[in-house]
Amino acid sequence: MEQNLLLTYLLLTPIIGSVLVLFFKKEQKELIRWFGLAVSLVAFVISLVVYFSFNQTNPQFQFIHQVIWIKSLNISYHVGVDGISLILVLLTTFLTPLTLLSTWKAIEKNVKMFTFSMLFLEVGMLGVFISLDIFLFYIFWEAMLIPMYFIIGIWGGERRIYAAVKFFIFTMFGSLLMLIAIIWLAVYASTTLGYFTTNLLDLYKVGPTVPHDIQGWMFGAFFLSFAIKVPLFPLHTWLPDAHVEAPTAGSVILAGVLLKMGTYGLVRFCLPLFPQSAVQFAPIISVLAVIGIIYGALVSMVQTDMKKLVAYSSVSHLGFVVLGIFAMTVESVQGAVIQMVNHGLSTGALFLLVGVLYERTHRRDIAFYGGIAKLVPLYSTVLMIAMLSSIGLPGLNGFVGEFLILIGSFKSPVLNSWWFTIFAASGVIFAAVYLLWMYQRVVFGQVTNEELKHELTDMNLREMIVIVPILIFIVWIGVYPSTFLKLTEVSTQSILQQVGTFTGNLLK
Amino acid sequence: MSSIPMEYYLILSAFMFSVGVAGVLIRRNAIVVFMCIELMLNSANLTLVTFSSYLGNSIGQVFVFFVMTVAAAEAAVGLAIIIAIFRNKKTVNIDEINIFKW
Amino acid sequence: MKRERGQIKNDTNMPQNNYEYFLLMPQLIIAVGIVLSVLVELTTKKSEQILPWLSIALFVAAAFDSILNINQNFVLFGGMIEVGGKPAIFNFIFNIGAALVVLSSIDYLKKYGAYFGEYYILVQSSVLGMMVMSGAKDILMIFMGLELMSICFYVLAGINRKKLSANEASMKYFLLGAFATGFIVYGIALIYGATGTTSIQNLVENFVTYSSNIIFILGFVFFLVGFSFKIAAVPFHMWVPDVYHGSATSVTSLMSTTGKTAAFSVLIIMLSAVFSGASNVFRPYFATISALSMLFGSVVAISQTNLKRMLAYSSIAHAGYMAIGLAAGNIFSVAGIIFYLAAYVFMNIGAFTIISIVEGENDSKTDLNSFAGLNAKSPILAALMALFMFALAGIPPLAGFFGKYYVFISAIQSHLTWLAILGVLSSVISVYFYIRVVVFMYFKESVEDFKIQISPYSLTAVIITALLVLVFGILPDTLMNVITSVLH
Amino acid sequence: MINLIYLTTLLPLAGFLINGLFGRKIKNEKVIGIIGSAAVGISFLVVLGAFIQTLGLPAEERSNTVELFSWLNVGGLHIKFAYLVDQLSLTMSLVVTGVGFLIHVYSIGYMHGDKGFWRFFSYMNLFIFAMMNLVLGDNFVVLFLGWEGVGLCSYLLIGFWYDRKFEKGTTSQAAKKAFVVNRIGDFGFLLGMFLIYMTFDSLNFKEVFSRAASFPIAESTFGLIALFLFIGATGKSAQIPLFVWLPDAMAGPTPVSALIHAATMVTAGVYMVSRASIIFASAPVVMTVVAVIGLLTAIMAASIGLVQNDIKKVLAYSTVSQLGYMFLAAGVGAFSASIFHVMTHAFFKALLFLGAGSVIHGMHDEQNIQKYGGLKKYMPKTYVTFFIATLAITGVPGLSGFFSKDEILWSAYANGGFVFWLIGAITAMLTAFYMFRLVSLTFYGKERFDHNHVHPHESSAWMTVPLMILAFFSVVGGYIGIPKVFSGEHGNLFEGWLEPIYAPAQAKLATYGSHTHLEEILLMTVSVAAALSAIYFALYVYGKKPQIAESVSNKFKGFYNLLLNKYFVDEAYEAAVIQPIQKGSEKFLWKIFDVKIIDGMVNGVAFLVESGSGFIRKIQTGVVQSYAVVMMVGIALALLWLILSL
Repeated sequence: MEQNLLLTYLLLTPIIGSVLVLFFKKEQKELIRWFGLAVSLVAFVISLVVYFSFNQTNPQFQFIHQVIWIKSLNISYHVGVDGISLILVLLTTFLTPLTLLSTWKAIEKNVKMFTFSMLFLEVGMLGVFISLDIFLFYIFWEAMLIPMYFIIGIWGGERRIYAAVKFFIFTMFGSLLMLIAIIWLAVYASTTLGYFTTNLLDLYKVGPTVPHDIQGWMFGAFFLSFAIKVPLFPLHTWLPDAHVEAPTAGSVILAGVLLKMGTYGLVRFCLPLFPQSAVQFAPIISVLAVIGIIYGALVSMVQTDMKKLVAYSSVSHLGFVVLGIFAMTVESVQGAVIQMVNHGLSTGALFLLVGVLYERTHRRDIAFYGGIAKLVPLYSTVLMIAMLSSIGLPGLNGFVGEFLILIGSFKSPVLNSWWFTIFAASGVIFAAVYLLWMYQRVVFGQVTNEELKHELTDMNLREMIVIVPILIFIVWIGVYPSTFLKLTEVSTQSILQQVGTFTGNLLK
Repeated sequence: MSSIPMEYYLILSAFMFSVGVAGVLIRRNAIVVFMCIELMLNSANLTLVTFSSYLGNSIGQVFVFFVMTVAAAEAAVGLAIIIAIFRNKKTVNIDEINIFKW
Repeated sequence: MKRERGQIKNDTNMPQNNYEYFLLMPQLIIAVGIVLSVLVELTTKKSEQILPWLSIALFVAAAFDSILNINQNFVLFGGMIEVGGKPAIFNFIFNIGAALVVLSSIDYLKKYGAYFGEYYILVQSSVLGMMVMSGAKDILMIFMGLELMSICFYVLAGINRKKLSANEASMKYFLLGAFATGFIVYGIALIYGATGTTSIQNLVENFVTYSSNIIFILGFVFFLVGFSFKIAAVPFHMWVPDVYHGSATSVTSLMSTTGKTAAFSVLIIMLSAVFSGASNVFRPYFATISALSMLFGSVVAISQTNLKRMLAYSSIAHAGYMAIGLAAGNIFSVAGIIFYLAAYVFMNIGAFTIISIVEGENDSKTDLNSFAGLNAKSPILAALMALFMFALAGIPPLAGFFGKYYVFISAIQSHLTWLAILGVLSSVISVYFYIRVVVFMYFKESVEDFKIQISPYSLTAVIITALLVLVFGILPDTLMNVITSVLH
Repeated sequence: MINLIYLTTLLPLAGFLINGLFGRKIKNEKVIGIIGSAAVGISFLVVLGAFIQTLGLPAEERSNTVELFSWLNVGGLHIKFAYLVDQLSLTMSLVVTGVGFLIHVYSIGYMHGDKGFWRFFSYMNLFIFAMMNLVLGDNFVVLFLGWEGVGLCSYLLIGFWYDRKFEKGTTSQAAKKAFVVNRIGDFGFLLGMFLIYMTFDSLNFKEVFSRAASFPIAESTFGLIALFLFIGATGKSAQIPLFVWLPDAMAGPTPVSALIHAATMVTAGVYMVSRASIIFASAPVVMTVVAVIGLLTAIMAASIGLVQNDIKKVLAYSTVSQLGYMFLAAGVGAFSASIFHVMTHAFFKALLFLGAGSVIHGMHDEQNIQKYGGLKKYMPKTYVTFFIATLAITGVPGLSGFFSKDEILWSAYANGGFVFWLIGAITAMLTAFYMFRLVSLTFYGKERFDHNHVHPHESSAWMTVPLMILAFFSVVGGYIGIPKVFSGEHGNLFEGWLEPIYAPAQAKLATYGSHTHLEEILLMTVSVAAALSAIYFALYVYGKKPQIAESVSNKFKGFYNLLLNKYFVDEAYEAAVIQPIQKGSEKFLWKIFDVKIIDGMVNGVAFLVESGSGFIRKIQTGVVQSYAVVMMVGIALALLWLILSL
């Protein structure tokens, strides 16, 4: 197997970057910021190189690089990329530099530590998306917790400690149960394959052969850990706290990429490893997802704090993604993957824009604002585009994802009932309601608050440089989505094939 | 060998052992508690000697010597500690020595 | 009941000529060292400056000596003591641990008020006791090593006579320690009575036949109970919080790490029959005490405000995690326990050393509030403490995680999945109080601004432990290969 | 020319971008206006060219597609971004671009001096882009793209003057209401599309309709698809359940109401129903539902229109009722008649709105007709064109309205039955009454505005010229679709033109009953007579004796209020749907469920562990004896286990 070191270079750049940052002196704030930005841009360039040399027709993992790490446990540093993980890697390397650029002025307190945490976070995220060894995946999954914990904890709002600790414990609880499932799977592999292994490709053969009732528990352990991360309906209460208390950069990365690790985990691990129980539990999970869609929309409708509103909207959007994944038709899974990227872009943009307001007035409650269209026309137009993409207006990216998910779940043999789609589609209405209502109260109408007149200044160049690339992608995915869909098409089909072969190819 | 069956000795030493344990649990004075611990050790010695004589090999006897030397060393150290406590708190009653709780 | 005299079989690897006696070098180095230290203590006034470096030199020499001839595996003195192989690893851990503790206590003792040479002599002799214990091939040697170590610890706990806290710690440790020794001796007597021999080799070989004999099992249970006291498993853990809290921090770090490892080494020797899969008659016993210790240790640690006391409860919890390996009882769990012990020793020494650096006059400044805003005062200390806290909590890239990982694998291999899940649950609970320390250090402003005066020696000790924790975390194979090669 | 059809969407898009991005810098209003109108004008010419070219082609080659790029192909779903140029789409595009162009020219005058001038024209061009996509789309997804696009533009344009008040709330609230109600409609449309995809495995019009004709599909599936699509149509074309947003849409500037809420967007629903005629035709039950809803909407809206005092509100309700007519026509199978009515209605309703606009312009934004009166002599051109349009809408013979409305009434009678015709005729009478009430209150009688600071004046040429052109079409427009009864067999050109589109649908429908021409003429004369008498009565009441109106309204106080407050439909929705959801989700979902229950559980577990640890730590009493006791308990348990296990 030819070893391709490209992915390792991709991973090494932020690692080396974050280590080098420690050697800067605390006072050189500007230098540290530029350095952090440069490192993340280099990572973005490498990921582009990977993208352009990626062969979109071959369903296998590419750019594989395997090195034995712990011989006693047969654990190896085994990385590789297929369509789905590549698009999420691109999202990560695309959003990180923008996030660093967006908090140029916002973070003043020990910038060194902040840049270190952001780069270390990028390492964790990239590691999760490219690792092909379950153990390695678990290591990056946990390692990503620490920097996020610090970002929320040190630079967050008033209740940051409660939010940071809640975030940590919530995710830790889920992932530790997953650790047990991983070990159990590896031990089971040692009995069937003859050698103790955590290599994902071998486990793809072993997973489905696990006896049925135990496979249910294994699926449950993996699913719980990812459901907490997604967050799926009953396990979502950590998200609003974490978002509201995190600094702008933190909530952009949290919404943009961290939530996608949960859904990525579902697609990469839950479906292929335990196909029988995945199909068996699909209806129940889809019910939770649909409840999440409507519940998230309804609760965000009545929020008074903008960030909380966008946070609950993420619950609703990701409910769509989970429905798409567990509908298990080619359209719905492809829609789910593209919707992950869309959510990253539109919610990331919304958080950045809320951050722009917060930087100027340090206020996030909707009642404070009113009629800012006259004061900041450029900002209002950009906010409108981000909002419309989040609502899922055709012509922008949100629609592509939602349409595919809904059409896929409508005809999905696994769910085989229309009611899922009908209730999920009603989420489309509520999405329009809560976002338009927020937009109307903030942007339209009379200028309610005198302070706004002199505090609010329109978007400056730096903020535009951050927002414009996201808007370009929002329109690009909306108008011509096949560039992105072709990227993930073959790998989605191979996953569904894996699920199909073990469940009496129930799925067309 | 002597006609007294082995069980009598074992029962005696078991009894001695439980008296020692009861003494440790009940008495309040540190020195008395320490004496009861010595009693427990000696009951173990008795068992060792009994087994050694009835089994016919000398390992038990040898072991008793070591136990006795260790008991002596322990006594020395234990009493030194109890004296140090007495100097500080003018009492040897164990219940009063409880700075550290919960 | 006459029985034929227990004949010591002619051991194949009995050393034929005197050359093998030099294999006892680690123990000899330390023994000679003790005599030398006593002479130094008698002759010079400035023994407090010389002795620490002497003992560090001795420990380092002993450690590297035992590692260098790790594969020279012989049983000496007629089946009494074993050298090389497993004991060599344990010796390495004891000596390196003791060297780090001594290094960190050089400046600490001035602060604590126990600035005299006897401290080092006692440390050396306790390490000698541990080495004897872990190399024992005969129950007598176990008993001798155990008592040598315990008596030194009783005195070390109360090293500063004037402090009531030290007195109370040593008194409690002494009374309960002696009480446990009483049980151990009685157990040994019963085992001897049932089997007629005290050689462990013999015991292990026909463990299955013996285990049908009620007196043997009774004796063995008494023995296990005594040692459960030493490793601080739950029903017998009561002394740990008070003793660790009361005695000097560097003494606590010695006791909690090397002391617990010695106790575990004995259990591993005695239960080697179980590990080879012969019988698992003691599995329920170990499963219960491990489950109880994990949960109790993690839950009670949450409501602790004093850091030393919190780490005491965390050490109870870690004893519970290691006891999972004992309950699992397969060849893989021995390797898991040894690795976990090594990781646990260095994590705890690091954490206690940092506490000893921050500690102020007469036991002040060891509670959480004094750690508030540490990041502002000295970023290095805060970063290192955070590293140890994350390692103890079991966050992946660090040694603590791999210890748990190995132990959980062994548990699941012998179908003790419920125990592993319990282990996971208690580690989630434990994450809360480990992270709370990080919260105080990083997210809170410092309440009382006192200047921390960092002694260079303690800092080097902490950095060495941090490096070890990181190396065992990122490349666990460095240690794991040595352990697995020794076990087969 | 046909394959240049993409210009008709590209140019408005370019207009939108130019005005949108650089509009603020091009200070000069004229330039912006010209760019905007030219974009629509040229597209009109392109459509005209394509129309003429298609006319030249033989009947069966008249529908051809222009493919741009493949938008989405995932699994079984292959959606291409392509335009279908056939008789139906050409007709609609002619109306959209033609009327659109005139309205653009008109708004150059109307919006003169408004600081958001450039923003207005960029949104209008975006609207034309979206509407052309809707009309020209060759599959349901492109149609849906246009469908939501026009919804967005109506949102932007209704809330154009975002800082102005409108009735109780603000203009932006009205805009939000429009968008949300449209979205509810789109929800139904989406489900319809999914069902179509599931049954026909494609969303392309040609494939779906050919398979609909040939596949053995159960009537219930057709019924469900038709029902879902019809829900979408009611949302967009403001029929009974979802019509509440159209009256509020009057918050936008008048050209917007003219273009979007009269001529083009609201007819999208009718276009969609007639495009999917084969599906509706194969579900007779749904056909009757469509007809009944159309009828009810017509009569309900007409009744409300009687009592409205705001000039734009009257016209808004009249649009709703005319839309009801179109759906009635579609419901009884006369699809070509409904499209014909769409065309004629576009002409005279746009004219009415623009006329009202110039009246409002002249009266300095006063919209209450009770404050008008005698404007005949102040605005002669507006008055004449307004009067012609009123004649057309009331169905006075000779003008376009008469032909299309009569066609609908006749087919209602032929297919639907006498009751359909009767209600239709009554609605025609009501239409005549409220239109002439409006005309007389506005242009005749004594001037009820105070003269010192309101002096009405005729609008500028920019505004009056489009009025005249529209007036011309309102008159002439009807002749291309003269009913057979007058013109004999070859007569109805319009029907002939659209016939191939509806051939498959007509095949499925029950054939016409055999009705003689005599009956048709008889019915026609009856409805015309009724309309004329209503006109005379309105002129009489509002011209000479206004006090009759007062006495009538006082006598039927209850009924009058009911009509004035639009049957309290808005308040009903508010109470039944909006408040419960809002209050429910605020009080229960968020405050109680999310915060109390889930968070409560999480924090509860934490509290439990915390207090548990507080309790257990008490075991550590500090006394050595108690420690020894605990050890003994441990040993006792170990021994107990030992004994039990042996």
